[in-house]
Amino acid sequence: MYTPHTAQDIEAMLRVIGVDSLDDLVRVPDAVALRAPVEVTPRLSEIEIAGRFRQHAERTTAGAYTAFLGAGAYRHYVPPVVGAIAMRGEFLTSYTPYQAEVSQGYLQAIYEWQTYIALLTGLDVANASVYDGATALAEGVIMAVNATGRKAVLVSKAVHPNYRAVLRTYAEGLDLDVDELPYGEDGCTDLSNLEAALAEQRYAAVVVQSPNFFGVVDALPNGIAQKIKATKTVVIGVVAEAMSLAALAAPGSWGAEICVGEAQSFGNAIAYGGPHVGFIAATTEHLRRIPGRLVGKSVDSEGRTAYVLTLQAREQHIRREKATSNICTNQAHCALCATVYMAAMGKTGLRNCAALNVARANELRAKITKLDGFAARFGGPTFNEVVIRVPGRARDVLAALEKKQILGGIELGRWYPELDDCILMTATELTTSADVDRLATALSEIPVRAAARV
Amino acid sequence: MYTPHTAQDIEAMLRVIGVDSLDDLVRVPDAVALRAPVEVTPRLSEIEIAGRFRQHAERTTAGAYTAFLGAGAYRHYVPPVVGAIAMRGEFLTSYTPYQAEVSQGYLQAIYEWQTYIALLTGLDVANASVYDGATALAEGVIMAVNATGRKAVLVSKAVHPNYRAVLRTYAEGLDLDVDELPYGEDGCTDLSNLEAALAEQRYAAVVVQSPNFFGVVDALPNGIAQKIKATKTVVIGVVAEAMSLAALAAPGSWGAEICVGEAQSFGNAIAYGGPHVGFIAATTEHLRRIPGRLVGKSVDSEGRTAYVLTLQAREQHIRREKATSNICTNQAHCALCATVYMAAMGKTGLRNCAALNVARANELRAKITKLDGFAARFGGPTFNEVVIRVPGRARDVLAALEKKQILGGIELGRWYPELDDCILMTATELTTSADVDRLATALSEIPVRAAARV
Amino acid sequence: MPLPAFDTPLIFETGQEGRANCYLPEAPALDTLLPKDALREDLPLPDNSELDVVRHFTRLSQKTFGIDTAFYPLGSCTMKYNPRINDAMANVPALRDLHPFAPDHAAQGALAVMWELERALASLFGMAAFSLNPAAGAHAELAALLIAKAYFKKKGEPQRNVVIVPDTAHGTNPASAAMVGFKVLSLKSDAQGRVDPEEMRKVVGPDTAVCMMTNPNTLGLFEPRIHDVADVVHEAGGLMYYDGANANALMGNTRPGDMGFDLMHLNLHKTFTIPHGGGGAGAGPVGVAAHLVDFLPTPVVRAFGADGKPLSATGWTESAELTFALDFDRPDSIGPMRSFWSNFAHMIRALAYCYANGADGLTTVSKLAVLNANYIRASIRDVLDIPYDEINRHEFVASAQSLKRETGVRALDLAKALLDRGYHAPTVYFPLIVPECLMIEPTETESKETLDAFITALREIVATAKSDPETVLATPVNTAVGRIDETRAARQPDLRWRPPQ
Amino acid sequence: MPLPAFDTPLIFETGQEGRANCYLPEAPALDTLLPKDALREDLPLPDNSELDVVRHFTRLSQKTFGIDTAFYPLGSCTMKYNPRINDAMANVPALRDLHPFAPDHAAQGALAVMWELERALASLFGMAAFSLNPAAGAHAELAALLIAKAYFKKKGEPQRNVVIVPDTAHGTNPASAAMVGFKVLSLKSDAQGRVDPEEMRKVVGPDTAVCMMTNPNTLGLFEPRIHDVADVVHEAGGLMYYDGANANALMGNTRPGDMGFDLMHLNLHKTFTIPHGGGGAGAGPVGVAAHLVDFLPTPVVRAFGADGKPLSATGWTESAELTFALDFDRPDSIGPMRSFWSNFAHMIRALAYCYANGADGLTTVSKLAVLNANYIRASIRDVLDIPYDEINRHEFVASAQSLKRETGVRALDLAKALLDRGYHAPTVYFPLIVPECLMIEPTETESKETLDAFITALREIVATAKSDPETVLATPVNTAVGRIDETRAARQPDLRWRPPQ
Ligand SMILES: Cc1ncc(COP(=O)(O)O)c(C=O)c1O
Ligand SMILES: Cc1ncc(COP(=O)(O)O)c(C=O)c1O
Repeated sequence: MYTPHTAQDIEAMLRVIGVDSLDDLVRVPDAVALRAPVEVTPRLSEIEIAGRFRQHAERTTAGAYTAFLGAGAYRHYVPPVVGAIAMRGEFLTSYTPYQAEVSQGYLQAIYEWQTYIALLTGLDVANASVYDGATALAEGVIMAVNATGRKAVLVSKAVHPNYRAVLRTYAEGLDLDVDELPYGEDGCTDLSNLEAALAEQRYAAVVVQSPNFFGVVDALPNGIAQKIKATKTVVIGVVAEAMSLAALAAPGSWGAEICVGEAQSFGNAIAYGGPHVGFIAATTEHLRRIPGRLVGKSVDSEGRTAYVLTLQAREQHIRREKATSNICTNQAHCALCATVYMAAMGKTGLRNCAALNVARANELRAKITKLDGFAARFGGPTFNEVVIRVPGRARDVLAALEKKQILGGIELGRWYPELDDCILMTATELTTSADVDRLATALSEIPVRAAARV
Repeated sequence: MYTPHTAQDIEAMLRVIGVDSLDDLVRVPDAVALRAPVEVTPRLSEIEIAGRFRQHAERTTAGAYTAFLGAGAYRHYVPPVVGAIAMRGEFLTSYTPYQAEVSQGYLQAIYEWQTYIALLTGLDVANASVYDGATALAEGVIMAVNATGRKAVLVSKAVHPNYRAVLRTYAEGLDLDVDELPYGEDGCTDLSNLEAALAEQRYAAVVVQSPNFFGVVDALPNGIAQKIKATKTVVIGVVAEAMSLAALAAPGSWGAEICVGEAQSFGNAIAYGGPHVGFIAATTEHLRRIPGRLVGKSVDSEGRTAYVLTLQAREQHIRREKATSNICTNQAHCALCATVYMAAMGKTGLRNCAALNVARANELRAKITKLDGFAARFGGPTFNEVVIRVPGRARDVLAALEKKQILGGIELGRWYPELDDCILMTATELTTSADVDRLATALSEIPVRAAARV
Repeated sequence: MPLPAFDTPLIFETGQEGRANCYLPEAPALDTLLPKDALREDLPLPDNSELDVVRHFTRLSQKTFGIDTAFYPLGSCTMKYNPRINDAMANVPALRDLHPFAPDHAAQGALAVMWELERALASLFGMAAFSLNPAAGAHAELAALLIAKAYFKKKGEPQRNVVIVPDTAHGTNPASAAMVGFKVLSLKSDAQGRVDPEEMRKVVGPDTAVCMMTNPNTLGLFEPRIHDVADVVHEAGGLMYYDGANANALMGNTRPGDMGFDLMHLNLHKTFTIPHGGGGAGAGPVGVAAHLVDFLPTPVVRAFGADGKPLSATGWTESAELTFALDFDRPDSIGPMRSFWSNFAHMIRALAYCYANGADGLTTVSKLAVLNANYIRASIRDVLDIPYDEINRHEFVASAQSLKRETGVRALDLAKALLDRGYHAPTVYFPLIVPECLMIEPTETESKETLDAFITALREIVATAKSDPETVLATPVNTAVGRIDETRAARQPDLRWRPPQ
Repeated sequence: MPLPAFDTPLIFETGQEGRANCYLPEAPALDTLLPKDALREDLPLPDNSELDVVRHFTRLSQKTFGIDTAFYPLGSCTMKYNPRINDAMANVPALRDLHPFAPDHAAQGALAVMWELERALASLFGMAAFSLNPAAGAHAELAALLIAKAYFKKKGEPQRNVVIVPDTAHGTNPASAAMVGFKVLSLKSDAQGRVDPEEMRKVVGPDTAVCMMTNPNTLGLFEPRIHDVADVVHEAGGLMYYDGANANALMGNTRPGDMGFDLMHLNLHKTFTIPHGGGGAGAGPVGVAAHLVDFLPTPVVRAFGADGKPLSATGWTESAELTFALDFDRPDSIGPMRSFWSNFAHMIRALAYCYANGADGLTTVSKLAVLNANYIRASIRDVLDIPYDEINRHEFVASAQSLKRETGVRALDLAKALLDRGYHAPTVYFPLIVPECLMIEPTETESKETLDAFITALREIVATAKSDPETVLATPVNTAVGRIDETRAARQPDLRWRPPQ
């Protein structure tokens, strides 16, 4: 319990209020009185709480495995400086900086986050964050819908399946059609039928992801974006692995007008999936359709530089049902962690880290595809993930690896039945050569070849 | 490396200085040039540093044992709030608050520490800390020597052997004689020959510890302190387990004029022995003989409350060879941790914690002495440690326990040959009943009885 | 006033190219690894030493007001103490570093955390089940309305497309309704600031989908006829939605489920001590009554007994003997609301908070939250308007309307004057129905001494407003900056730094 | 100026009895556990909620200036950046929670840390061995002088009881000498601020025990004839002691061992990036040449090869293949200096720093520390006196003597004016031989931009001192409090709070 009241305090306060007892103060009509006693956990002291979570941690054994998991949640090195700064109480326990005069620090940090995202994506503006990559996509699509008045969207099948699923959840509410573009043999989005699809001008947006869910660089080739825009369709770029932005061509540079994505990779823990941090960047043209908070730079009464929440006429607390989104609480603290991380890594550090990711994934691909029966499923260049076709069912191979304390990657058949012999494997700067060798050895030893399909 | 200089920076700076190269800047005469190349560790990136310490941690297996170790370093629960506060950069990276105007926060915290120690020990004043319990004793003895002009000291054998050893190290420098008082069957200091020993008035101080090294409450009985003082000898009380101060009679109340001790138990990690934090408290009479820093309360130019280092005329940077001590750097940050800990625990929490320690040690004593052949060696009431006589050599019993992943305690024969069948066992609030049961079961199973002396 | 050396230029305006910190070993050059046309040419980000980064953000933090700084009576936001044990538990490596695609058998402890928390919430609020999926309160509102939509569709009543919200409702309520294509009908509160069941009866009908309410409402007042309101809505075939932002008022005392609500959300970051972190991340579990369980977002955590059979326990059960699995295969589900399963680190925090309190403790929490709010109201009612001057719950609304009339000093000015005194301001100008309002929510973690000091400060400010209004109008002067030109910010949006050409 | 709400009453003046935080389960009452006469009657300590504790210390921290706040050019203290990785490593549970009486076999990793660090230091400073035992620089001085005393005793020269220290020496040097009963002989520096070997020759003799010096000396000047000085002392039968407070100037460039020193200490908290923590804890390894190794404090860490034989390696060796033991059995040792083996958490930090740099990195560290100090000197020499205006090392001494004569503004006033500008002040009035001195040590972790800003500030202050000295004399005004009445503090010592009667 975290209540400071002594019995005397309570008594004195009740007297001021003019009520006899706490129970009188909180009494409710019989009609709504508690029907059943509340059952929660037994009350514990701190030392016992710590003991209980020790038990939960002991039952969470994944850390004992060598893991090659990614697919939208990435294991990256987080320098201790990030936590040392971001966990400072002033940052941690502040709320949305509505009172700007006493929130200049956080406001500036968010302004810096907006700048980082704008620079990384190659776009004009970015918001103060949304929940995560998937909801960023949904919100980005809503922007396009609002911009075009069209109620359909065309999404590459190589966009993260979870992002697409969330988009479908949101689409149900908004009565949007979600159509899909197939992927090709190189693992990139197959654009061959794009022009035909766009001809009707029924799509609010075309959505592609790069690196895409298969790890493949899937930026729109030269000229495509122009063709899409010519049909007054918005180009939305998705980035599920923000680290790639330090190396790959910026989405803005290949035509994305809205770029949505996930920045967990920047200094945020994986934490079984959250909190992570979604971002939305866009060209100035889309500025007033951006959901959520925006920090702007202004001056105070004395002419000093000052930061403040701005363009609030887009937001729910002002515009209610006419707002661009219902978002209120966002992921500010995750964005702060990302900002501290990017500041500490710097341009040099981020580029180096990105290069390490590519190098380690290349090493993984090289070593695994050397094994009999294992091959890269797709041809295109990749960032830190690669799809490996295995001899037999991916599920069986992964199960055999688990017996050897390896989490070998993600079974693509989960979302792509046609890829049920494929595993998405991820390597980052935290993956060592020894890890890859362990994986290669384990793969060479497991008896799954027997189960291989003919 | 943590140097921010770019090549251009260096060049520009050299130009201002008027020197051609860095090497010119640091050149030394040939006579003192490096004779051998320096060999240090290879240079590592942060991620590799973390990896290296992971290896060191893996080779440090003590954490996997159930442990009953104490003897001057105690495992207590440290609420996370202590680290969250004490690791704030302003506290962590400040130096001695010589510039009081920008150090009011730390100065106040140390003033609070001084107050906590004074209240806990029941004495008038306390200093801003010394290195640890052992050096606190040495410094306390020096105070008594300076007060009395006498060059000998009478120390109970039940004072922590390490503290006595350090006192002897210091005594060598000061040409002090260190004589000892024996302990009795109840584990308390045997005071029967005290009067005779004091008759000559050659001792600067009589030193007793409570709870003493055997865990036994060893406060001077009523009237003894007066007798000692009557011979103009200073009574020094030692407290190696500060947690006991929350429960036991304050040293000031049983006659200590100087109380020295160790406050690691208050919110500081054990950390293989340091940094811990020594304290010295004393009656006002001894104020100007106290070593090290003291924070005082004063006012600023506007009459506002302000804290400042004071009575610096005692200190080395002012008085040089005439200072009360050579101490400069002390253990301020450990004292801060202790202050935050005490503030968070509060009177209620500290008393409860102390009671838990007594209860757990009583439980341990009860369960172990129920075993055949095991007995409490001493009769007196104890705080959180108890000396257990085992059947056979303590060393063998402990070795057998280690095989069962138990660190059963400390072999007293290390310092007391006559107690080589005795183990000092410690239980704190972190010791569970299950731990004690494990110990009891293990003791009942080990085949040391065979080796028992007849 | 900030000192020159404490000015904080943007991180982009400091540093030097190549001033790199050595976190990682050196990688091969990018252009040896990837085709040139895949690569970006330039990355105009700054390189700063770790020292300069630390100083930069340390200074920014010192210009930021948090609960750790001082009293933060921001109404509707429940700015209670965030216990440090919660953060420590969220930082336990096995949990912190767990990958969402780790197989269930390697994630049992994490699933146990989610399951225990879900069970505790269900019992506390009288719901059949919760989904921990949504990332915040508004996100949960959206999920709940999608559930309602799916429910009516399945029931063959797709025409139900009206959401009724009282005029005191939070902006997210209507905004969420709009996101599922529902029309919003705003219902006027009665003279007592309550929803009148008879008024409700006038507006419900065959198009009624959902009525969104909170109780206590955003005025901090308990809706004594909530049960009648629910009956009216239910009779009309609609669903009742409970906005849990005010859940801190009623734990262990009454439950949305018992009041007749079918759906609800919780803002875990309010009631369950998750640090607000500058406005997020939060967490917004969505709860439903039995008839809506099938529609919850995916995945849900399922528990199995020692016998391997699915558990159907309702109350609190010790998790150590159970096993758990994530269930994605739920045909009626609205689908996932976000990339992964939950804001899991916050589930840890919320569960730690449950552990620290137990049922009795949470009951006390709510009682004392109500006590604190009433204490402030009773202590300032002679100097500010209290439009609904009766026993309130965990928060209440005061108004500066009379003061403004007398002196020209508005609620906003009182807010700024409080900043100058070292307090955070209450929420101002919400709810919309009370002019010049200040919504004050002290929370139960504040001591009487803190409340007394705040009361004194507020009374002194009001006194100054009467004697010398200019002084109050000129506040704040003790803060890092003075009042900010918001018009300029909106008219000439400067939302990012740009590299010099 | 602090705001009313930011005033920080003493923790003893807040709280209420029984306002307890629930860290531990409830224990039986003390008087059921122990005899009444063993117990204390009263414990007059405050009970505060965790929230109030957090606020209290958060506010105190915000009124505290650290390296993390801004530039901290405190001469002789080497206030360099404290990398956060060091703290993270010191917090690794297996190391942090290790008990000093854990058996060696269960502490191999910790022993490896100590051994690796000890080897690195020995190589870096040209000593045969170090003991990591002493807790700080002064403590190591004491250890070294005890070693000297033991050495001379064993050699049959117990009459050697004079310690020679230059007049520039730090106060701990003579104070340490006094603690081993040595007499102190202060040696005047020559006109160049150096120790003249010829002067030394005049004072050494059969009573010479130890000459304590530092190089660069406390003026920041290299002693070019150190070798001759050492010869003189050695010829007289004395030992040379190196005060390592200035070791940041010379790593990888020259070594005390090569200069002729027999004994030395290091302030790990200076050169090796251990946070000063408000003035401690630090760490003061004591190093010795071969003839003094046997006298080192106990215990020492011994290494054994894969063959189980003691290792006699000198340089850096990979520790993974070795095993280690604590050796207490050293008959000639002066004995232990403290309760346990070392300030081990700081050994972790220092070793992490060695890892982060390697030999080349440490060499660069020293070079850039010297560069930064010279850069400031060269940039302010036209506005302040530089008594020894030549190439200095990692620090230098300026003087306000002329300024004072001209304007009345003293070194102290410049210090306070710098505080007002958001900088920490340099060390003032040390070393004692330079009147009105400011000892400026920027360290290598500061960027040119930071130095430039500091230089500008200092030049502006001097300019103001000339144009408007009163302004400078009135500083600081931007700090939490103004200048403090130190006389009152010393005359009416108030060193603690007392409970009201
Ligand atoms: C009454 C009410 N409802 C809903 C919300 C939205 O919750 P969230 O910010 O978690 O999205 C809030 C948040 O401030 C609120 O106060
Ligand atoms: C030159 C010099 N010698 C010795 C010392 C004493 O070192 P410590 O403070 O670590 O005891 C200092 C510390 O300031 C110093 O500057």
